[in-house]
Amino acid sequence: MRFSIYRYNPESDAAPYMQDYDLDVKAHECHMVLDALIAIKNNMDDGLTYRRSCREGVCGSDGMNINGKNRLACTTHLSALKEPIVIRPLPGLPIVRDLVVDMSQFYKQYEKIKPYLQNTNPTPAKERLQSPEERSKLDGLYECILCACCSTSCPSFWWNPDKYVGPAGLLQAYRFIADSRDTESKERLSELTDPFSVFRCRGIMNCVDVCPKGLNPLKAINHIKELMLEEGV
Amino acid sequence: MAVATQTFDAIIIGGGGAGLRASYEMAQSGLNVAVISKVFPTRSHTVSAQGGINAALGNTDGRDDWRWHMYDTVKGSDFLGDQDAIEYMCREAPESVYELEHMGLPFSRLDDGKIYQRAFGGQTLDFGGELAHRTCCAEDRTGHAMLHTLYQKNIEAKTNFYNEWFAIDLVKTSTGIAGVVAMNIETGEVVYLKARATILATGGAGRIFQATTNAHINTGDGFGMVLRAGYPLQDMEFWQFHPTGIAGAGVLITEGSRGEGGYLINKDGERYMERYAPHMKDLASRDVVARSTILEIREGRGCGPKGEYVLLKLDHLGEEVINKRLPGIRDLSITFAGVDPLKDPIPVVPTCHYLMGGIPTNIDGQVLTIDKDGKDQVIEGLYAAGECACVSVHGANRLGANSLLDLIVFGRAAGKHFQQSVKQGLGFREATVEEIEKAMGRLNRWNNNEGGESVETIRAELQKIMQNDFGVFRTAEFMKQGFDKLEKLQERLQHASIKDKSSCFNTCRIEALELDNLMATAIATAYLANERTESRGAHARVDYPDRDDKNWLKHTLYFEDGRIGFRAINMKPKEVKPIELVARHY
Amino acid sequence: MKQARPINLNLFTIHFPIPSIVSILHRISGVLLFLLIPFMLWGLSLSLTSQQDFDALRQFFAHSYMKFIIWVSLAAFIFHFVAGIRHLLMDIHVGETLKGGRLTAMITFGVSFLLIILAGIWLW
Amino acid sequence: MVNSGLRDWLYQRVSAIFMAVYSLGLVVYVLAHPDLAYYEWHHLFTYMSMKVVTLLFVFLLLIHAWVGMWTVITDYIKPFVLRLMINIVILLALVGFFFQTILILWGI
Repeated sequence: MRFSIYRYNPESDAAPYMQDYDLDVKAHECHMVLDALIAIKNNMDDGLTYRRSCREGVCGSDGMNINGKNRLACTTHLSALKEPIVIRPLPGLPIVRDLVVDMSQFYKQYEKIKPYLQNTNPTPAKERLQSPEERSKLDGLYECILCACCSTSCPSFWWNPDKYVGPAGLLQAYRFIADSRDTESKERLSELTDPFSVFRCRGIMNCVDVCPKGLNPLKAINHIKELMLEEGV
Repeated sequence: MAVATQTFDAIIIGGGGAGLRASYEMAQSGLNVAVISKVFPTRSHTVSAQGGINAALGNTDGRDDWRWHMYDTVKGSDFLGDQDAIEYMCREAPESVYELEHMGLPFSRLDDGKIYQRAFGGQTLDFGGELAHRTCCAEDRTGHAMLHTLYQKNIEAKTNFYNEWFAIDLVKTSTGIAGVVAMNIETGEVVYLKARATILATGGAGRIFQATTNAHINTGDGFGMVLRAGYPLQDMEFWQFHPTGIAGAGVLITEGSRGEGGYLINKDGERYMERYAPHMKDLASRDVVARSTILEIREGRGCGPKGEYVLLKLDHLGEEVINKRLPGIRDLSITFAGVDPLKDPIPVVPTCHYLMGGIPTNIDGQVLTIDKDGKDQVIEGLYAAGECACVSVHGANRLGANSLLDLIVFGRAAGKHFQQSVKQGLGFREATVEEIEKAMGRLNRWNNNEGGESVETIRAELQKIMQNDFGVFRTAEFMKQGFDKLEKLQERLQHASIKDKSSCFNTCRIEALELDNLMATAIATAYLANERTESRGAHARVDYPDRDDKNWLKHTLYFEDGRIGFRAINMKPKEVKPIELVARHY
Repeated sequence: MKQARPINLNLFTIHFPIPSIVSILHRISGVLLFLLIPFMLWGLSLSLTSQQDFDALRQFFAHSYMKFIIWVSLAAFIFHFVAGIRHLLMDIHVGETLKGGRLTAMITFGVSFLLIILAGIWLW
Repeated sequence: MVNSGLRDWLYQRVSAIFMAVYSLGLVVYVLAHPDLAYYEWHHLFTYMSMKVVTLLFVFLLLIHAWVGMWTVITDYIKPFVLRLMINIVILLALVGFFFQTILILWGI
């Protein structure tokens, strides 16, 4: 199987380039794209650089652009892809080396929305009660693995990575706004009313299209807008 | 060569559940702490934990008692666990879980708004009575929910993060540990991080086996560091094989799937656990289920064209239970086994999952060694918590959902103890230039070695040896062979080399440094597995099939120079009567 | 030795799903319509000034190349209009899911195409 | 220049709805008068209500266009001075259009 992989090492390369590898995926028992990357690194080119950890789609390390679409290497079946398999780093973020991108801008946007539960009421001795209905509002939100597939597929994030929170950050913003145990929803909403943080979303749904966990940031963003309207009007 | 130095009150090595719980405890109280993690913290292996966390809240059953939880844990440990530590863990469990809830962990809920609790292996009411529902969960993504919650709270508490930094070695002085030498993976820069205390929270080392549920990053980095510093590891022969890893892929299918009512069948469609464990059946403890499954496969009742696996049946639970309680494993099963559990059973096989042993610590998380007379001795400035530590609460076999509990309870305990110590004047230790450079020794070796074998060659061989000779069933003959092969491999490792010597995000170098740690872990395992001539918990010897309480009711210790030592098991809980030794039946 | 890091953002290597194509066309048609505002005002002014100007305008618009330009402008207007309605529907949670979004995007294309053809027929 | 995304977002929607209704009305009118004569067309705009509604249409169009263009410009034009100049030009043009519309409508 032929792979065309984006290569760039700042110490030796003036500019990025694409490198081709022909790998016998059967002989190396590769099922997923990550298996193939590992086989290439182990047997053909130990300098090939990528991130990986859990290899089962829950840690979010190996988000990359495979055949034009952002996905996790470890849950993308080779059999589902057209040859040659073109692997590039996540779009829009500065490249550290090969498929490793500098995620700091992405994390900064995540931190901006105060991604932690705030509750100013006295802490009870036992758990804070939450009905299954209230809890179910968090489904589809808390499962995010911060792989950045969504935000780096979003043109609004490409053009304004420093101002637009991006789908991943906004999904988490809504995760806390929607949590019946969080007392700071109003504050959270009012901190997002500027023209960039939320309103750069043009509803193009690239985020929904690529999310490896099947989550829907657009829906969360629309909920945020709706709640702002309720609060503001 | 002068190395740049940065100073903190405490350095936590590892950004998983234990590390983040410890750092949160300290950062919240205003201490200047730094977490160094070789991956961004939410990529740590805690994220993969599925089933849940045990605490005797009694939410589902209406009654529960931490003493029953303690009984189950001691029995599950095959009596190798320290009863004072297990007592502490089970007693602290409810409060620790409530704390997590207050931090925002999105637990699944009961209709009355309390935390939902599911059944799990080896959990009973009334000291071995009916099945208990003790496992709190967030669907089947509890570890993910926990890790993210803890990371989020650390952002709030302004913990310093050194993400994608790799700890090379501890800096050891004559009076204890003075910090750690670590490398920024992105730039290759090496820094001495100096601290009053260093907390190891480096997790497990499942990657010494070929087939493991563990992440690529679980390479026993803490074990290597401790051994190289001259301190011992404890109970390293006890590796848990999880009964239900997806055949071929190694991906975990939570015990919660059996807790919700799923069960294992062989090729005849027989629910074989009824034969091996008539009372608890599929919810017997993991060592029992794993061994029974291997026996079924060996006796020709495995499924599939080669009879290599058994099947986990879930379809009878119905769409609602699966989608509501087990949505994550449904995804995993579809992706990695090509099977939708709503319709078909999942092919599973026992897969290396967890190390019960590790770095010996006391209840406060302080790392222990033994002096010449075999007496416990606290190592100043060094703590350990989580899977890398051996407190020991899991003994010879860990119960499902006690692992997340271990992380939380002892991460917190280490944090609390450290705060106390700082109040009582715990200071910094001054390391000499030689001591700091010593910690860089192996980095220099990898930078200088040329023309040797590759990291992959040695790692693959190591994993093969461990898989074949130190698996679920062990015999002296195979282990001896394996041990000899390992010793030779260890020698070859000294000459191995990497081709890529660049400084920028050199994962090749990181894998090499990790290989040192894998090797150290494997050797420790091999030594102690050979040593223990009995079967207990996860350590099952064909040539010594019975538990031998007379000779082996003790912890084993291994030092890097090959010395072996022993520690007594604590049978003296503080508040309750000791749990008496009995034969284990489920 | 810190050189500026490259960024992978070659748009030709990135796959864009239908909803994003609707969106970019919405944007392009919007800018086009903005640029047409002066012409629209000019036309409005001329059409209301006098019979002669009105007739001159008609004459002018009767040229086939002018018809084509008008048709393109109408196309931009129609597409912007239909895609805008899709936007408004999305705000009230219609077509928010992946499937729904793809469907409304395809409907947007379909309806716009039809209307643009009809506009062409009307013009000629 | 614009500091509330929520307000812009709302203006964008409200103006869109009004404009949609107005243009539909106009389209229906034009279709209903296949051979539209000058006097009919001229007569239509002599009504005060039509003048007001048309002026409102243009006013909302300008707001709609301003929000839209501002968004486009801030996405693609990164140098501050250039962006500021383009925005000023657009704003002046839009204001100019508005006054021109008043002149046209009240010149009838």
